[in-house]
Order: sequence, then structure tokens, then C-alpha cells
Amino acid sequence: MATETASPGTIVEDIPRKPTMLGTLGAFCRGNPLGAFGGFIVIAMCVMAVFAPLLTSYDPTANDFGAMLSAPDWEHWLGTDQFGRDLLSRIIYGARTALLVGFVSSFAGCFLGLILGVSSAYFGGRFDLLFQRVMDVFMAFPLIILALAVVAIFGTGVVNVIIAITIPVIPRAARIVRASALAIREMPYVDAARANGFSHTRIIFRHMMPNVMAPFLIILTAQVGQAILIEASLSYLGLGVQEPVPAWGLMLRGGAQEYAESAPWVAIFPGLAITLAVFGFNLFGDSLRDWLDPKMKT
Amino acid sequence: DAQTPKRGGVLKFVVPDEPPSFDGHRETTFALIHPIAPFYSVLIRPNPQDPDNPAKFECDVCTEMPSPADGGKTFTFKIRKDIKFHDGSPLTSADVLATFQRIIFPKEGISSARQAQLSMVESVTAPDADTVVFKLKHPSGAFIPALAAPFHFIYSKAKLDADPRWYEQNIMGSGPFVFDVREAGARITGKRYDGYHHKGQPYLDGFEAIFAKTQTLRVQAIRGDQAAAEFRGLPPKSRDDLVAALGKDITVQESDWNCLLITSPNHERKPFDDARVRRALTLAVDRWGGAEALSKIAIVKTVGGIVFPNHPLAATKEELQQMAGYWPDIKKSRAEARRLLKEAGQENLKFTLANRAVDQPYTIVGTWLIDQWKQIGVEVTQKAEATGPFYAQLRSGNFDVALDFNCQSVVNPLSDTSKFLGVAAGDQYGRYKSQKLEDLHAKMNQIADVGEQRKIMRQFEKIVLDEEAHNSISLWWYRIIPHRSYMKGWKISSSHYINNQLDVVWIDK
Amino acid sequence: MLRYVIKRLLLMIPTLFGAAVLIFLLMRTIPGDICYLRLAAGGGSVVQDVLDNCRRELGLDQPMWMQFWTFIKGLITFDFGKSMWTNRPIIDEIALRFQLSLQVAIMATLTAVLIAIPLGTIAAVKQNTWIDYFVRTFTIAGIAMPSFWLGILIILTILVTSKAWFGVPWMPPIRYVPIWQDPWYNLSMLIWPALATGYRYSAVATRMTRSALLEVLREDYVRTARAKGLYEKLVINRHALRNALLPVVTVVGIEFAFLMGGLVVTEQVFNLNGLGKLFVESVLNHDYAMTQFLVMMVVAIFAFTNFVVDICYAWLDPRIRYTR
Amino acid sequence: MQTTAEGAAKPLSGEVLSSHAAAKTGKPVLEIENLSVQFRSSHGLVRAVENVGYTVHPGEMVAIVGESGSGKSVSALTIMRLLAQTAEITSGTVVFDGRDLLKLSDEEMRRVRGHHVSMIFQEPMTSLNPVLKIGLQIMEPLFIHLKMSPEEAKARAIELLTLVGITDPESRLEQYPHQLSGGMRQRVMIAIGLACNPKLLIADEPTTALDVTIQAQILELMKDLSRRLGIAVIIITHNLGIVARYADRVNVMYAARIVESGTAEEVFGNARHPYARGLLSAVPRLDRGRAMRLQTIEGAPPNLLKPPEGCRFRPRCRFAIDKCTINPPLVEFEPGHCAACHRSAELESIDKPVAASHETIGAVANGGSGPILQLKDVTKFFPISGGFFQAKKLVRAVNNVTLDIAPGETLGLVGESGCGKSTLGRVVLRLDDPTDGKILFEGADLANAGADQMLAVRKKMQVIFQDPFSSLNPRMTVGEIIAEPMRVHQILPKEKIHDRVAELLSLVGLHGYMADRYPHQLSGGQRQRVGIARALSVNPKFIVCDEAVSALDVSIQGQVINLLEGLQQKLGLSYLFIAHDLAVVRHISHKVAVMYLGKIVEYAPADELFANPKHPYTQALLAAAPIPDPVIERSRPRRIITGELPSPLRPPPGCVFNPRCPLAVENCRKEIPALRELGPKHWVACSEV
Ligand SMILES: Nc1ncnc2c1ncn2[C@@H]1O[C@H](COP(=O)(O)OP(=O)(O)OP(=O)(O)O)[C@@H](O)[C@H]1O
Ligand SMILES: Nc1ncnc2c1ncn2[C@@H]1O[C@H](COP(=O)(O)OP(=O)(O)OP(=O)(O)O)[C@@H](O)[C@H]1O
Ligand SMILES: [Mg+2]
Ligand SMILES: [Mg+2]
Repeated sequence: MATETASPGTIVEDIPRKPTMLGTLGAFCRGNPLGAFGGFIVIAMCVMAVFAPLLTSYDPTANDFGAMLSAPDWEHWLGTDQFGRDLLSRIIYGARTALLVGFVSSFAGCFLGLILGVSSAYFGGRFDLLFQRVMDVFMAFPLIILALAVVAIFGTGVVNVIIAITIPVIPRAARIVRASALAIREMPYVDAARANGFSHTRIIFRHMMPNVMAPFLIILTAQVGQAILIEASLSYLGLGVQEPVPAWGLMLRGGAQEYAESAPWVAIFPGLAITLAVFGFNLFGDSLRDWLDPKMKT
Repeated sequence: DAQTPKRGGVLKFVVPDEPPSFDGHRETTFALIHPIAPFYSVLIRPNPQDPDNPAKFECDVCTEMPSPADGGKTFTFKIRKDIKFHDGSPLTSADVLATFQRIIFPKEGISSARQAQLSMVESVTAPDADTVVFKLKHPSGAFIPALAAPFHFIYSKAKLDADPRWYEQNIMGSGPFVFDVREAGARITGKRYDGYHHKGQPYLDGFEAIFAKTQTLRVQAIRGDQAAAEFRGLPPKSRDDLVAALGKDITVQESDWNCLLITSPNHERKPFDDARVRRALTLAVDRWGGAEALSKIAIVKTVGGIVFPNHPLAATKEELQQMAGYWPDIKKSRAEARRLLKEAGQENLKFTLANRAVDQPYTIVGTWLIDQWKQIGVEVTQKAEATGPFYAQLRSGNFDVALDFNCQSVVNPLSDTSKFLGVAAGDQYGRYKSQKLEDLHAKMNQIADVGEQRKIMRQFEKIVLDEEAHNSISLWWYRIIPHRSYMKGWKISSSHYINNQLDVVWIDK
Repeated sequence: MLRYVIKRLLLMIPTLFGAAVLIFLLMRTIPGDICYLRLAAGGGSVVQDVLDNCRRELGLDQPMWMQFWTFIKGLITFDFGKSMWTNRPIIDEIALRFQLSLQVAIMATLTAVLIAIPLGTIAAVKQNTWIDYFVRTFTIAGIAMPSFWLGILIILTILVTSKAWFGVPWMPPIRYVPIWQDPWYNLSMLIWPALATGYRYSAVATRMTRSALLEVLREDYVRTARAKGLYEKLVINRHALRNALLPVVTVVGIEFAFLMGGLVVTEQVFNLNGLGKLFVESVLNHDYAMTQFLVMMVVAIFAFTNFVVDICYAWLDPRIRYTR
Repeated sequence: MQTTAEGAAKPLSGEVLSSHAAAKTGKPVLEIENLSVQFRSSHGLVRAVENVGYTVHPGEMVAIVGESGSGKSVSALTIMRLLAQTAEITSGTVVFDGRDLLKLSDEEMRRVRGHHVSMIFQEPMTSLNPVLKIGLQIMEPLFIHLKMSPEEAKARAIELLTLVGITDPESRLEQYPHQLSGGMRQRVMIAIGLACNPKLLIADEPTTALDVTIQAQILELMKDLSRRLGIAVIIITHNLGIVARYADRVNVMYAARIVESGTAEEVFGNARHPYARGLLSAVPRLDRGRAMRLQTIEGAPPNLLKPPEGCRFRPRCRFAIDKCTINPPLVEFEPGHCAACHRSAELESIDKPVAASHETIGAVANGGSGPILQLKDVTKFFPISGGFFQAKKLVRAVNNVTLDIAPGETLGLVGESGCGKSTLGRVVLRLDDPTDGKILFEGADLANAGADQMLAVRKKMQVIFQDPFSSLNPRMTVGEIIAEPMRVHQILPKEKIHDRVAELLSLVGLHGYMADRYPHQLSGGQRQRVGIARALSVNPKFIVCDEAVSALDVSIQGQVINLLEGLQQKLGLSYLFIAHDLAVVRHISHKVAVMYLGKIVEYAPADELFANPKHPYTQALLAAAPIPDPVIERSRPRRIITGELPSPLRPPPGCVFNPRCPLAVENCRKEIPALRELGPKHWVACSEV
């Protein structure tokens, strides 16, 4: 019977099953305590953003001149700012802005970069060459100037800040994605797809894109953190989201400058919020990188 | 100060911005005055020891303040004979003439920023070497204050003849200090001019104007003694911090400031074409309560009308409280505001406030206003932008409501209030036209009697702020100058443009 | 080799041209007007004639293509023209700022490298121990802190501790003096931003060192080196680190280029009169000539740094150096 | 089993040391006893090596063979104590020269490594440090262990390079690894290993990554050195041919244990463990034709995370009995020949070759119509942007190839790595466009076919790639992978696709339920079957098999070859079968073309070619390929070809083979020989035969 070519009965069934979600999660946490910590921060932040109204009873924009710059106490856990607004509630609502800007801009930017990068690698040749030149231009272009110009053109406000942050993300994402897509393009399964006469779109979307997810996820998470930081910097330069919208960078603009010493909580807490969030995303992305990189596995 | 001034020392001070050129006739920014004014003399100026007194202009290069002749239409200035430019050439009436010709009647290719303020001048002549005569088209109370503007540096005719634009890139005046170096973006320094015509002055060996964009940094520079002062004005909290940190080493001078923020609804855009809506917006604002709170966090303080608060032409508190938006009872005001909105069918009004992206005091006041409007159910978002795009927006009329501002040097209400005239004046962005206002303004400008002027001014103010609510005024600015106590002889004024020649300033270390 | 250099230099041209087109269009899409901005600084009124006059002087009344041509011609002939805002030659305007930016960039890069390589190495060697975790946390914290916040904290700390220790608050100088004129003064000003920036920038380089080294440590030749019975120190330093540093060089090079043009926020915080500040000012002032020049300069520096990095790479890596 | 090496082997030179004499008399250099190693992983403990023990004597070459993952490398690395940090040695001793290596301190161990024991690894391309000069890398151990001065070290390095047969050693010292060819690099590795005159050399798959001709050169060298210098060698490989040709003793490992050990002749001639027997019979033989099906071992190796109870081979064993649930000990049933099987004594009698294994393969179902595929002067040049600093160059990957394939026929294409086989395959599939020439598929030229025409052709022409791991999209389930072409090309109505997938799966010997799995959940052989099923999904007439079995373990390779042959019989498919393993090609092909540096040098019916190779290169290739039978091997003449493969960037002028050709004459350097028909359908491109 050993000679029968295809006798299903003899195939040993002891082969790896797809690991469960929970199992994967557990493995990730065990292998990357730092990454798990980062992930925890990220999740906490999302929870904060979603359930903001439940977590605080203060209106983040309501002025209260009776309680200007009051230090942290039982009433205002993190104190108030110069308008007497509750800092905790502004930080909690600020998570919304941060996540909105962070997620939307990095998702939009990374996805556009993904499509461009993969297409460029797939088509290669002249298209790739031209594309690379364009990417070079954008890469070399000072990021903050690009953002500055976009905000100057479209004006301030959340949407425009998102646009401003998204544009520089595209070439960065595209470049990284392209690098791995070039390797994927040489994979036999892409050749097999081509040999099957599948359309370019199908090969790009169905066969290549899902396989550059690892680098994609990594820059995605890193970019979320980066976007939050850029948003803060833009606010600091007076170009970002505007008062009275609760946003972390903006809180540092008015606050950190004048009250950093006499009312340090105004500067400390939003700064910590940004740092912690960016820290969380980076830590998570970093560990994801280690985890997804087959070479890193011991 | 009873003390006798000491000589010596270099005064370091910080300036928030760098001037684009050195030409005072052409530029309008205080950033030019702070580092450049010490190099030049002017014809007349506010008294450095009492800069806010409207009656106390004093001569710089002239011998004495002239009395008006010809029914207030002719002013004859005698020029001092002992004045030399820094290059050694004598300063004569020809130089003064050339200077004011350039300012009032600029030749093709020359930019003059304050031509309009001196539009009442018909001619300037110099009959002899030490006489300059100004002839006006009509008598005007605005003339002398306009003439005393700190930008009217006296240039050398010889230099102007050789190159009318020479002064844009070069400095050569007859002021207390001689130009030393300019480091692009970093600093401008001057050395004492020994041949200065006010004898014994200046007291300083020199000065160093350091450009520093960030406000916190300027405060800290004073604290760390990298600079003795900043002459624009710092927020109250910074003052308190400096006082707390430095105690007697810091001296604070404060004054009302001839600057105001103006809420300008765009009359060409619905629903702001409706006076009821505009009135509702001004009624919602609690100026009396806000003044107290904002003065702790922003460089604004005094509640006022369209005239600089301490000026004789300004409204008194009682007069103010008659006007919409200034009523003592804010509840009543807001109730009225809601009623008006309802009447106009704008209960759910939402709009965008166009503002300058400058913290002090623009965005802070903007943020406060937004909260005030929220109290009558109006939802406002702020769009704060860099000055360039901000102006572009105002000029194109592509905005709902703007937070415009008016900042003048020498207090001169007759001229300053032209800001509230119709579109013709060019810098009134509310886009309304009112013949009535124009007539009132013209009338007010052509009579000499202060009592009459005041009456017309009240009518004018009532129309602008209350009846039509073309504009509304938030709070007047408040200038706080904390400086190192060793800097002496400098007196605060109502404008960051004036009193910055530094000839009377000295250091006591 | 020469061929390659020429080819690479020629390849910069399309990049530069692309950047030229981009910045030219970008600047002109930003609403606002340099003349108005200047004439209305105090909120006063502006006469149309004066405005037109100013525009004419700056050549802003000319058709777009003409303005573009003037710009490109200037670039080709190395005649960079005058700043529209100050009307002074651009070269004079930037000389001092360039010096400052260059010095900060060099100091920050050095700081970054001095932090990154030892930390990255130790983290890789001690992978998944608390040392590794500490290094990663430390470096990631660097990029996570907003630079302006870090800057403010640094200045405040200096002020407060100096007051506590010496009785008078001390503040780093706010005015740049070239290092050869007064090294002490110069360093006491620039060391802070350089440290802050270097720390921030070290994050990427540390991570790169760590991951490159981790990869290299799994390479066969490292195993070979161990199999030869070499001392562990030799294995790491001679065999592993040399290979791992190649990608780090690239990253550091690119970061250096970014530093030359992108220190906008840090410069504001420490009042550095550098290119970043000039950049922001000229964009906000609508100083087309200056902005265009600066962008072209930064792009050129970027392209050139890349080129130098490649050359270094080739020089460091014999595989590239001698390819056939 | 007393057939000694002296009798059969033809020593190349130097002093001859009888390995068996030493084995009998001398003390072993290395004695491993009861060694167990485990790895901690996120999924649990992997017992990679269990109770392994063997001895090695001076001058002896001991081979360790076994399926991939059976613990060969781990057991070797344990000797060097170079295991990953996650490894734990749970028991055992490794006594080398009287000392237990496992008990030495790190520092003492370091002094042993490279000095007394050295190791050579599989990948010559990556085993040398790319940024250090060869000289330094050879001299390092000399400095460290022997404390030589630079001059002494240099002299020794030159001596070593000469010893391993590298010409011009002095200037080589200044070169970097990338400037050497793969074979030379491996020689340098050997030189490093020999630097301090070690007593034991461990070679972990030292030639797997090399071309067959180069592989033979390296192994000859090692064998020779071992004899001359009395060095004990442990060689790890899964190439049984190599074992047969070079090894004195063989240890067969299966699932972390040694299941059989003995002299090469014993194990090959008289294997006592069913796994060893299966392994041997699954190898296609160069000396046997296409007549028979291969015997295979069904199933996949066990998962070491939870190995089966008792005998680990039990689930795959044809002879398993109840007793096999008890772990069989390794019993020495003849002196020096041990096996771990309860039934090893009776194995000889019960393992009668099954009838099926003699089942012949049916005749070619040639419908008599014209060839399905004809290549005429097909040429493919790649312009590459030179090196880093250089101008563009042309890689002449395929140069004027003319071939044809009839329906139902298999054309084998052999040649060393980089000779252009894959490129030819890709050009046929139009994955790359040919530079020149005609590709006639069913009479229509594809070289210039438009998109529509190609689409039609693509349904008749499919491909199976070498690497089962990378030729399936890891993000799609098996079902999706197989169904996709049918769905996209609307070959079947939607509702029928599901059934067709199941049908295809069973056709290639997989279960229907596997359609829901992802590729990583399948074993290598199963994955390759999925690849075949995908190729079959559009009912092709012609399949390009580009090294379709090269990456598979011998036992699985046998399964796949049998499957391909079966399908050909059933469906009348034609194959272009690309491989470098001559035995495999011999087994499966009707016709064979031999390629060298982009050119076809010989082209003939398979049996004719193997029986009567004409071209000197073909002859060399056949000579270099070892046959897994020590008896035959030792009687075979060795004609090891010398020289390195030239670069396709700069092919030599004239006949591309001339620099390595024993027959080369002056004319060969000038004229490019054309293909001549020397016998019936036997074409050769050589002017000297
Ligand atoms: N670092 C490691 N961590 C976990 N498991 C490992 C590690 N190294 C090897 N293994 C496992 O140990 C077992 C034996 O591996 P080993 O490398 O010895 O196999 P091999 O026989 O050399 O195979 P191949 O022929 O593929 O080289 C395998 O199951 C492998 O997965
Ligand atoms: N896309 C390409 N660009 C440049 N050169 C190429 C390209 N593809 C293949 N080559 C070169 O063409 C030659 C033939 O390569 P090919 O892959 O066909 O060899 P092969 O015979 O299949 O080798 P192997 O047995 O290693 O698979 C090689 O020298 C290779 O480097
Ligand atoms: Mg192995
Ligand atoms: Mg191939």
C-alpha cells in the first residue's frame, strides 16, 4: 500500500492547526511583555475616547472662572486650566481628537501608500522609476513644511490637520511597503497567479497586498503615534486643531508655556498623555515588528 | 526717578519679531521700532517721562512745539542747528522736508505706510535752513498726534537723493545710538552716539536687541538675565512668575494699551446682515465679568467703547452701561439676546470665528467669546490662522465673523476711529457701508471743540456698537512690562510703538 | 566609480526639479500676500497703489511661468536672489543660520550615535532580558515625548536647579555665537537642544542597531566565528557589529539630513536662530524666494547625504565596493 | 560487512589510514552517550534529540542521515555547544579526548572550539563574514588558539589554502568572500576548520547548497584530508548518494532518535529498520530507468512537540504491531550494526518488495499529432545594471534554445544552478518575454501573443514551482487557492466549484476537508500537492514543473513524483520537468536536455542519454552524481570535473564549456559548436565527440 500514490488514509493528521485568536494573543503577551504593555495603553486610550462622557461629568469646553488654574484636588483630579476647564475631562476628550487624527491620518496615509507601493513594485520598470522619483521628492521635502503648507492652504481644524499629516505619511508608507512588495513580487505564488492569467488588480489586491501586511501593520502602528505627535507639534506652532476643541497638543500650547511653573499640572498632564499614548503605540508596533519578523524568532 | 542717571552699560532686550526692513516710513510693525528707533531722531515725540499725556508732545529735532496759525491750518517748526547725522553731516530743514515729503507725498516706487493718516496735509515746505512749514487742507485735531508717530524717522536728504530706497537696508540717523551690527534673525546692536543732540544722553554705552519668537523663552530670558526687558507686553501670569522668582530685581510697569480686539460680523453673509443677530452676539458677552477673569490670563483688562479708555473722548462707565452689551445685568442681556435670535429665526446659529493664530490675546479672547456665545445657544468653532491667510480671508470676505484688531501708536481717537467707517477706508472688514457714520466722522474731525467732538463721538459709538452693532468690542488690551529693576529711566506708555528711543534709559547695576 | 558618482549626481536632478515644481506651486496656493502682510502689520489700512507697487517690485505681477522660469534660472546659475521679505541677498540671510543648524545637526547626530550604538548593542546581546526592556523603553520614551515639551522641561529644570544651587536663576544663552569665537558660550547654548534632539533621534538608530544586530547575530558567519572559538567580545565587535552598522549608517545619514531642515519646533523652544525657524517664518511671511531656496537647499542636502551614505556604504561593504 | 574501504576506494594521494583498523584498535575521539536536548518554545517543549549515542574514531567519516527536522543539526551543534539559548541539554555526555565537553566552563569550551573541534556549515555563501578579508578569517583561530605571530599565521594560511586546492593563495588572502565562488568559499571554510589541526571536523550539510560538480570536488577533498591527516569527520546530510560514496559509518535518525547505525555497506545493503529501508527505496536511482514506480513512505514526520508513544515510526510503519507502542531499544544485532525496531530480525523476510513497486509505467499516450510545444532559437537576455559602480551588462540566461515536447511526454531539463533552466521555463510561460525566438504552443506563436491570446493559452499551460512553502499564497485557504482560477476564468459554474475542488484534492491525494486549511497548516508534500491541484484546476495540457520536487524530502519527493506520473498517465499531460537532480530526471523523463550556461549541450531520449552520454559535460555531471549504493559507488570510476562555473555575464568565448572541458582543443575557444544529431534523436553540441 505504501506504493499507492495517493492514499489519503495514510496522511498523518498531526499537523499544526490554525492557532486561536486567544492563543495568539497569549503568546504575544508572554513573548513581548513590553508590547503587551504598549497594547494595554493603546486599548485604555481607545476605551477612554469611546466612553468619554461616562468617565467625566465636566464639559471639556465650559469655562469656569471661579476655578481658574486650581491645583489637582478631589473636585478636579488633574486640576483646571486657565479657563477653569477640568483637565481630566479635557484629556479624556482629547483622546478622541488624538485617536481621530492618529488613526484616520495613518490609516488613510498608509493605505494609499500601500496601494502605491505595491503597485509600484508590481509593475516595476518605468512606472516604478517615476514613482520612486516622486517619492524621493516627498521624502526629501521637510515634513513639517509640508504640513505647514497644507494647513496654511486649507486652514486649521481637525480635518485639515488630518490632511496635512496624511500627505507626508504616504511616501513613507509606500517606500517601506514597496521594499517588501518587491520581495513578494518574486514569490512563486505571484508568478503562479500571473501564469493563471489573473488581472493586475486581482494580483495586487488579492495576492500581494495581504502578504505585505506585516510591514504595513508595523508602520501603521508607528504612524499613529507619530501622527499624534505631529498633531501636537502643529498645535504648538499654532497650526493645528483650535480652541476650544480639547486636544492634547493644543493644551500644551496655552498651558505649558505660561503656566509650566506656577501651575505645572497644566503642562504636565497633557504632556504625559501624549507621551504615554505615543509610547504605547510605538512599544506595541515595535514588539509587533519583532514578533512578525520570522528572523527574530528563536 | 529721583536718582541721577548713571552712564554706561549695555541694555539687552528681547524683541518678539524681526523687522523686514529698516525703513520706518515703509514698515508698520513694532518689531521695527524696538531695535531701530534708537538710531533715529524724529520731529516731535511724546514726552519720554510722560508718554501718555496727549497734551505733552515734545520736540526732538525742533526747538519748540509750534502753535497753530492760520485758523489751525499752518504749523511752523524751527529746527535745531546743532544736530549732526552719524556720518557727521549736519541735519537741516532740508532733511526734515525730504523726510516728510517722502512720508506724505511718496514718489512712484516708494512705499509709505502712514500716508493716509497725514492726508490732511496740503503741503510741506522749508523756507530756510532751520524752518519747516506744514500747511493743512483744513484744521484737524488729528494732525499733531499723527505727526508724532514714532515711525517718522528723519532721514538724510543726501542719502535719499542718492538712492530713495537706501534706508531700507541701511541705517544712518541722528538718534542716540549708532548702528553696530545686524545678525540676520538674531539681533541688532547699537553703540552710543557721542554727538547726540540731547546733551549728556544717551546714558547707555549701547544696546542689543535680541529676536526671540517664543514668549515663554522671552520671559525666561528676563528671568535668567539674558535680557533686561521686553517692550511689547507680557501676560499677567508671566509677570507674577517673574516677580515671584526675582522679587525686587524685577520692576513691573502697567498701562492700558491702545489696542483693541473687534468682533466683525460679515455683513454680506447671512444671517449677519441682520442687526438683531449682530446685537444678540454682542449682548451675549459679559464684558464686566470677563474683564476681571481675563485680566488674569491675558493681556486685556479694561472695558471700553471705541475710544481708548482714558482719553477725554472716551465714554464713561455710566455712558457705557447704557449700551447693548455693556448692561450691568448680564442675565437680562442674554435673555434679550436669545429673544433677538428667536425673532430672527436663528436659535440654532452656528458659525466660524476667524481669528489670528496668536495666543496673546487673540485666541484666548476668541476662546472666551466662544464660551460666552455658547451661553445663548450659539455654537462657534474657531479658525485661527497665520496672519497671511487670516488677512487673505478677511479681504476676500470669505468668513462669518472675524476677530479683527486695531492697534495704534500715539492715542489719536479722531483718526483711530476711522477703523469703524465704511468699506472705503480699506481696513474695515465687516463689509458694511454707512453714510451716517462717514458724515459724523468728517464732522467730528473738522471741529476743534472737544466737547462737541465728544458728543458726536457718542452718537458714532452708539450706532457702531449698539443700534447697528456693526462691530462689537471685547476688551481693551492691557500692557504689562516686567523688566529688570536695574533698567531705569524708561516709562511705560499706552503703546508698544512709542517711547523706545532709549535715550533716557540707564542701567543701575 | 567616477561613472557611478556622475550617474548618481545626475539622478539628483529630477528629484530637485520635482521639489522645485512642488514648492513653487505649494507656495502660490497658500492664501495670503506678502505685501499686504507687511503693510498691514499694525492692522492699519493699505492703499491699493502701495500694494501694487510692492508687488511689482517683487515681480509678483508677472505671469506664473515667468516667475517659475526666473526661479529655475536662478537655481541653474547659482544666483539665488534676494529674500522677498527683507530684500537682502538670501545667501547673506542664511549664512549664520546655516552655521547654527549645521552645528546642532552634527552635535545631535553625534549624541544620537553615541547613545544608539552602545545601547542598541547591549539590547541585542541581552535580548529579552530586563536590560533589553530598559533600553527599548528608554529610547521609545525619547520619541514619545513631544520635542517642545521636552525642551520646556529642560529649560525649566535648568532655571530651577540653577536657582536652587547658585541662588540666581541661570538660563542658557539665547543668542548664537560661532563656536570659534567663544566655544564655551556657544556650547552652553547649543548643548541642550543637541542633547534633546540627539536623544529623540537616537531612538530610531538604537532600534535599528538592535534589530540589525539581532539579525546579524543569527547569521551563519557569526556562528562560524563562535565555532572558531573566538572571544565573545571579538565575535560581537568584529564580526557582528561591523555588519550591523551598515543599515545604521544609512539611518543616521538620513536623520542628519532631516535635522538640517526639520528642527522647526526645537529651534523655537530654545530660540535657535536656525534654518527651521527661518523656514517657518518665510512660509508664514509668504517669502516665496526664501522658502523656495530653503526647500531646494534641504532637498539638495537630503539627496547629497543619501549619496554620501551610499558611497560610505560601498566603502564599508566590500560586497558593494568590488562588485565585479 | 568486512569489505574494507581499502579495497574499493581509490585514494587520491597520501598516507592511507584504515578507518576500520582504527575503529577496532584506537580509542574513539568522540563518544556521545545518551544525549537528549530540548527546546523551550511558546508551544511547549520540543524534544529535538533523545537518547542519542554514537562514537567517532580518528580518520573515520561518520554520516548522520535522516529526514528534515530529525535532530541531525541539533545533535551536532551540541558537540560544539553552539545551541540557541532556548536549548537545554537534559542528559548525556559528550566525551571528546577524554573530557566531557558538556561539563567544561564556557572559557574552556571556547578553547576547544576551532582548536580541537571545528565545524563547517551548509551555506558557504553566508558562513563567511562578508566584510572581512579571507586572510583574517583564516588567521583568527591561529592568533587566538595558537598565539601565532602575523607572519606565522600568514604562512600557515597560505599553506592551508594550498591544501584545500585554492590557487594563488597569497592574493586570495586579501580578497573578500563575495569575490570567491561558492565552491571556493566552502574550501575556505574547510581551511578555517583545519587551521589548528583539529581532531574532529563536523560538517553540517557542507555541500547541499552547491552544484553537483562542485559538491563532488568538495567531498573528495574532505575525504582525502580526513584520510591523510587522520581527522575524524562527522558529516550530516540527507543525500544518501553522498553517504554511500564517502561515509564509513552511518547513523540514521528519525524523530530525534537514532534508529539504525552501522557501516555504510551494512545499512545500505541490509537495513534493519523500516524507516531506513523506506528511505533507501524512495530515492530515485540514476542507474535505473523509468520503468518502476518509486516506493515511498507515506505520511509526514511526527511533531516533536507531542511525539507518538513508543516507536515513533509506528504511525507510518507498514510492519507496526502492538508491541511497537513500547519504545524499542537500539539493539546491536550484529557487531557494529544496531537498529531500534522490535521486528528488525524478521524484517528481511517480511519486507518483500510489493508487487506494486514493480508496476511499470504505461507507454506514452502519444496521439501521433505534432508536438504540443516547440521552442525555436529561444533567447533571453537580462540587462542588469552592472555592479554598484558599473555600466549595464547582459546576462545571457537563455541562448538559442530549440526543443520540442510531444503530447503526453515529459521533457527533462537538467543543468547546474544558474544555467538558465528556470528562465527558460518562465519564458515558455511568458512570465518573462523572450528576447528572441519562437515559442509555438499547439502551433501558435506565443512570443508575440497579445493579452487575449495569452489568456486562452494560460488555461492550457500551467506551472508548479520548486518551493512548496512560497508557491502558495499564505493568506488564502487551500480551497480558495484551487478554486480561484476556475472562478476567475469561469471554467465552471459557481455552485460546481466546491465539488470540483474536493475532486481535485482527492485526485492529488488530499482530503476534502483540507480545503479549509491555510498552507502553513500543511506539510511540505501536502503543499506541493495543493500546487499540483491548482495547476490541474484549469484542465491544462501542459505543465512546467520548475524543480517541483527539489525542495522536498526524499520520501515525500517520491510521493510527488509518483503522483505526477500517475496524472500523466490518466490525463495525458505533457511536462517540462526542470531539475538538477539527475536521478529524478532520469526517473520521470522521456527525453532529457542538458543545459550549460544558457545553452543546450545535449538532447536525447532519456535512456539513450544516461546510457550513452556524449557531451563531456553530461559525462561529468553523471560522474559527479553519486548513487546511493556503497557497493556500486566504490566500484565507480571518479571523474571529478575541475574548475568553477563561469559567470553568465561573461561567458567564455567559443564553446561555453571549454575552460573546464577535458577534451577542449584550440578550436573550442573560437567556435561555438552547433547541435549535431549524433545518434537517432541524440543531439550533441560538441565538435570533439
Ligand atoms: N532554536 C530552536 N528552537 C526550537 N526548536 C528548534 C530549534 N532549533 C531546532 N529546533 C527543532 O529541533 C528539531 C531538530 O532540528 P534540526 O535542526 O536538528 O534538524 P535537522 O535534522 O538538522 O533538519 P534539516 O535537515 O532540515 O537541517 C526540529 O524539530 C526543529 O524544529
Ligand atoms: N530577472 C533577472 N534579471 C537578471 N538576471 C536574471 C534574472 N533572472 C535570472 N537571471 C540570471 O539568469 C541566469 C539563469 O537563471 P535561472 O534562474 O534561469 O537559473 P536556473 O538554471 O533555474 O538555476 P537554479 O538551478 O539555481 O534554479 C542566472 O545567472 C541568473 O542570475
Ligand atoms: Mg540541519
Ligand atoms: Mg531555477
